[in-house]
Amino acid sequence: MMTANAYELIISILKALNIFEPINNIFQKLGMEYVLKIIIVLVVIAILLVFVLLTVMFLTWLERKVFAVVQSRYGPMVTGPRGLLQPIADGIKLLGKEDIIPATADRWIFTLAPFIVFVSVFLVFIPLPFGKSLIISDLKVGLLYIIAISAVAPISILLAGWASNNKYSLLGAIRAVAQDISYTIPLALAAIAVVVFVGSLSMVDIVNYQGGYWFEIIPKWFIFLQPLGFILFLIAGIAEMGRIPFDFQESEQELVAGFFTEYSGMKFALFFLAEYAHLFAVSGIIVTVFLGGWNGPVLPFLPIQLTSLIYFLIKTYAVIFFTMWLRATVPRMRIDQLLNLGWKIMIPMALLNLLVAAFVMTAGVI
Amino acid sequence: METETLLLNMGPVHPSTHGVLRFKLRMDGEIIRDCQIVMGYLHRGTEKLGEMNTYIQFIPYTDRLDYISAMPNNYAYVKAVEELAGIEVPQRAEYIRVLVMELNRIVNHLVLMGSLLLDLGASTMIMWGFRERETALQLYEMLCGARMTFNYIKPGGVREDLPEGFIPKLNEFIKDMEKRIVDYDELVNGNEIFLMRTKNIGVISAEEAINCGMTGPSMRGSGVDYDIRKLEPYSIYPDLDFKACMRRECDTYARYMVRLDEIRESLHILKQIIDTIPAGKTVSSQRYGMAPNTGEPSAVRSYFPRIFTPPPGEVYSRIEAPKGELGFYIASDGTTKPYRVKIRSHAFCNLVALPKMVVGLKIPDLVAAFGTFDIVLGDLDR
Amino acid sequence: MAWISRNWAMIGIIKGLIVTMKHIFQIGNRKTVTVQYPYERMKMAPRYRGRHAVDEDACIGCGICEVNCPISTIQIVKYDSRWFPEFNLGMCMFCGLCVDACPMNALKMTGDYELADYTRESLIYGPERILFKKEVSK
Amino acid sequence: MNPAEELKYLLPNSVISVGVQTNKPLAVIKKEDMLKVAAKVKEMGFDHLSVITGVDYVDRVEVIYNFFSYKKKQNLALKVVLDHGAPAVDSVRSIWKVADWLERETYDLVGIKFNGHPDLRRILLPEGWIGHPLRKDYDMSIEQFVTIGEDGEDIVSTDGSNLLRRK
Repeated sequence: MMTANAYELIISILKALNIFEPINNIFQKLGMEYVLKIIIVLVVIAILLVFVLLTVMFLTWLERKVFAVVQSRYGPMVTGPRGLLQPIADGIKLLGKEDIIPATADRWIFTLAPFIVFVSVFLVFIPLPFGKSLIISDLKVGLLYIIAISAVAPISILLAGWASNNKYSLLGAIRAVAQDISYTIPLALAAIAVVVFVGSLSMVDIVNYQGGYWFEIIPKWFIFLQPLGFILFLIAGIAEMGRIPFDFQESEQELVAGFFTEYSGMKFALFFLAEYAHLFAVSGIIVTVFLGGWNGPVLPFLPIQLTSLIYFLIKTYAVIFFTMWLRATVPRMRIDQLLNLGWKIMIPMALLNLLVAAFVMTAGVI
Repeated sequence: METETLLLNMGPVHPSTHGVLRFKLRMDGEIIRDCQIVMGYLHRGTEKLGEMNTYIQFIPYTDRLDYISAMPNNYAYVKAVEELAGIEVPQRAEYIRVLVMELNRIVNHLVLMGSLLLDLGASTMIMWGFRERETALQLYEMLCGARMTFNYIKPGGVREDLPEGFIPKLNEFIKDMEKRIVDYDELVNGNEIFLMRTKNIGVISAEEAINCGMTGPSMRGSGVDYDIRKLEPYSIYPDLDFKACMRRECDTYARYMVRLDEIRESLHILKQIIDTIPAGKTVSSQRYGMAPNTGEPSAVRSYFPRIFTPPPGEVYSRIEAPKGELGFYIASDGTTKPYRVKIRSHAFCNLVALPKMVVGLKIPDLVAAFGTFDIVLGDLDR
Repeated sequence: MAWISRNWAMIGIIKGLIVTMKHIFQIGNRKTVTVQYPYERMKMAPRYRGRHAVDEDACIGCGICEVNCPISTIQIVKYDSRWFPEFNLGMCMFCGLCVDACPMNALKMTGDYELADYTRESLIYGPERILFKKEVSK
Repeated sequence: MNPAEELKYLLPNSVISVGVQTNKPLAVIKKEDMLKVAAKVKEMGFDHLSVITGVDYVDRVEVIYNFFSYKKKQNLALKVVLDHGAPAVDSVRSIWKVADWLERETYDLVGIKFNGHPDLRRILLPEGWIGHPLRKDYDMSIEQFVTIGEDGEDIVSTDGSNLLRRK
């Protein structure tokens, strides 16, 4: 039984449980089949939303724990077992905070910006394959879509920074935009080198391409085929997440909190949520494009959807752990140094990588 | 392209001004065109308090100047009073004083390294620095009962002798520290991003540094090996083997590395002191002592004069504190209270060099350059 | 940029990553050092300068501590027909000058450091809270 | 010959007397010749100006400069005696940059004017503070309240009327 995406997967599960037909009949009699479709889509989105929220909660806890253990501390310990419920406590605290809108701020844009950030990050999850057939929609232009949607977040950061009417926010917003331009290009170029091999922009196709093995042992992941591309994509990805060493938009020691200096309460929580959701999304993309996605040795007795999800999560958390580990180690770069790095090193390298990939592809070496 | 300059108020409440200091920056985008420093938000009138309290009562106030390294503050003031009154100090007391001051130098530099790295965005170093600092603070707690504001050094000696188990714990700390420095080396010193952020940032030449009154490690990062411990030896420093650490790069990185080298030197000094510390009294009973020795350990305390009247006169005495030259000018009129106390604060004079240094740099560079100046606001504003 | 091309291998960062990894797996003497404060407490050193305590039998109420205090924290008050010092710990900076000055060695400082309270008045520690008898303390 | 005597030998008309500041040579100089003496002191190798102290002795005001020579490892202290009414002396800002802030601080706390200082403002206390705290006649009974205004400037008042929470 093969299904293309999560929507079909739910229908097939309902069919297997023999409850799809009666429900469908009811809606058919009312002549409202589309309502059922909408309900199922909403269920899929709700599942994704809950998954993202839980992931974000876990990630905040994980980050604090990783930091704590690097720094010879315990980290959160009191709320729940080993402090696992700490994010919930934080969330409740943030919900209870007063929502302050500065008197000189542009009220509407100020209110709108955090939602745009969150929505833009959430949309990135749509073509992201969590596992076999665990995908909201297998867009034919999946990778392009992700790069395009990722460019929306800096716009909303610019909106937030501008609307706050605060000099630090504005500087943070300007930095975010300048940074976005200089790393999106190498990100896209490194991704194109992969697309050259796959011949498709669809994320599922990219994952399927990496399914096999060379010499029966080395998995056919793009990290082995294009190590340079992987490094460029990783650096650009970390820059896209806006994390140390590239967290210029909010660099605490220079710009207080950058674009969300003036935000408080729930709006701040939305930015926070978006940041960690973005971390997960970008790590997922890195895994999908370069680390073989949900591919892995087949486990017996488990449905392929579940094993693939497990492999995907293991790999994604490995990438996330790496970013946290890196964050605990290195200082922040300077914005002009990143721009130099982006324009003078990463773009030529990405072009070189693309050239080599195209040459290898046409020569038919692999 | 013509652009409008932006007035940016950095501080008084800002994460990287280390307290309530304010920079008035005139910015062209990210580039600093003009920098003015506004201070005094933590001005507590310590010099006035010095005139209102007796010589002994003022010692706790000196703890609150540079609260990261309070022991040298104690000593600088007490040294001035002792010079004024001509008090001889027992040898053991001098050894203990130098021991606690060098330990405090390590503590101070650990905090500086941590906070500089935190200013640059790396949060691990400060926790590691505080981890080692904690051991040192526990040593201080054993010694004088306080962790940061010691009130330990008194005219004529020190407050209490070394407690039981102090030297073994100190040995352990030194051994531990030597291992940790390797960790710091690996975490920070080779880190390419750290080097990018600190090399050739905040450059100041040797002549300029001297003319601007810079002292201490900040100046020694500019290729000047002037150290008051060497130039104008006081206490037992002439008997000790150490060198004034110096770097020639003149930039933020050099000023950071001088601190790291000084930690090593201080550890070396501590080891020498542990080997050679003599037995004997820790308090002078020479001229201003009051009670005779009853042989009881608790009676040692009553040795300290409660009222203390040095002869009229004036004195300026200075020491090499971890952050630079710390001097006390005291004018006495022969009463129990000083007529005038003037504190020559290292932070205050070092910071004169900053505004010129950062013009043309960016905000992150200002943060980095300022971080190596090692400012404590209690000391800057007094 | 020439600088980056010389250091492209980023050996320094890799070294740093190894050191932090050693901490993650707590290799060598790199263990957690903090304590869970309300549940675990560090032992204070015997010389710790915390809340004051006055030996009921030794104190003669002479007021030398009052004179020696740099910030007038201490006041001598009448209690049980005798005179004892009263400490305003909201002002006290725990310098220990009063202890140094006490001619009878009646005054000492305990390791009691959790002195936070809700009102300023409750920070004034009168004789009823600071007196102790030497026999009882042994 | 210690540096103070050397200075007396070089500038006999400017140096009033030579003494000691406990363990450092001290020269008392005429206030009119401050700049001349300062230039000579710099020439003698005293490249480090440690501190400038103003002391108010009710009938007069003294300014004490402490110098150190890194090359010769020598100390020198200069003292200028000023009138109590309107104490003023020439600024040495042009010779030692550190004097910039040290003089501002002395002006702020003791109230000594430094002629020729390019930017003689208060440094530790806010602009508009009444009196100079380290003067012996400073009235400590006046309560002064400081708030920060719209543009970051300090506003001082004596009745607390500028505080948000009225006193």
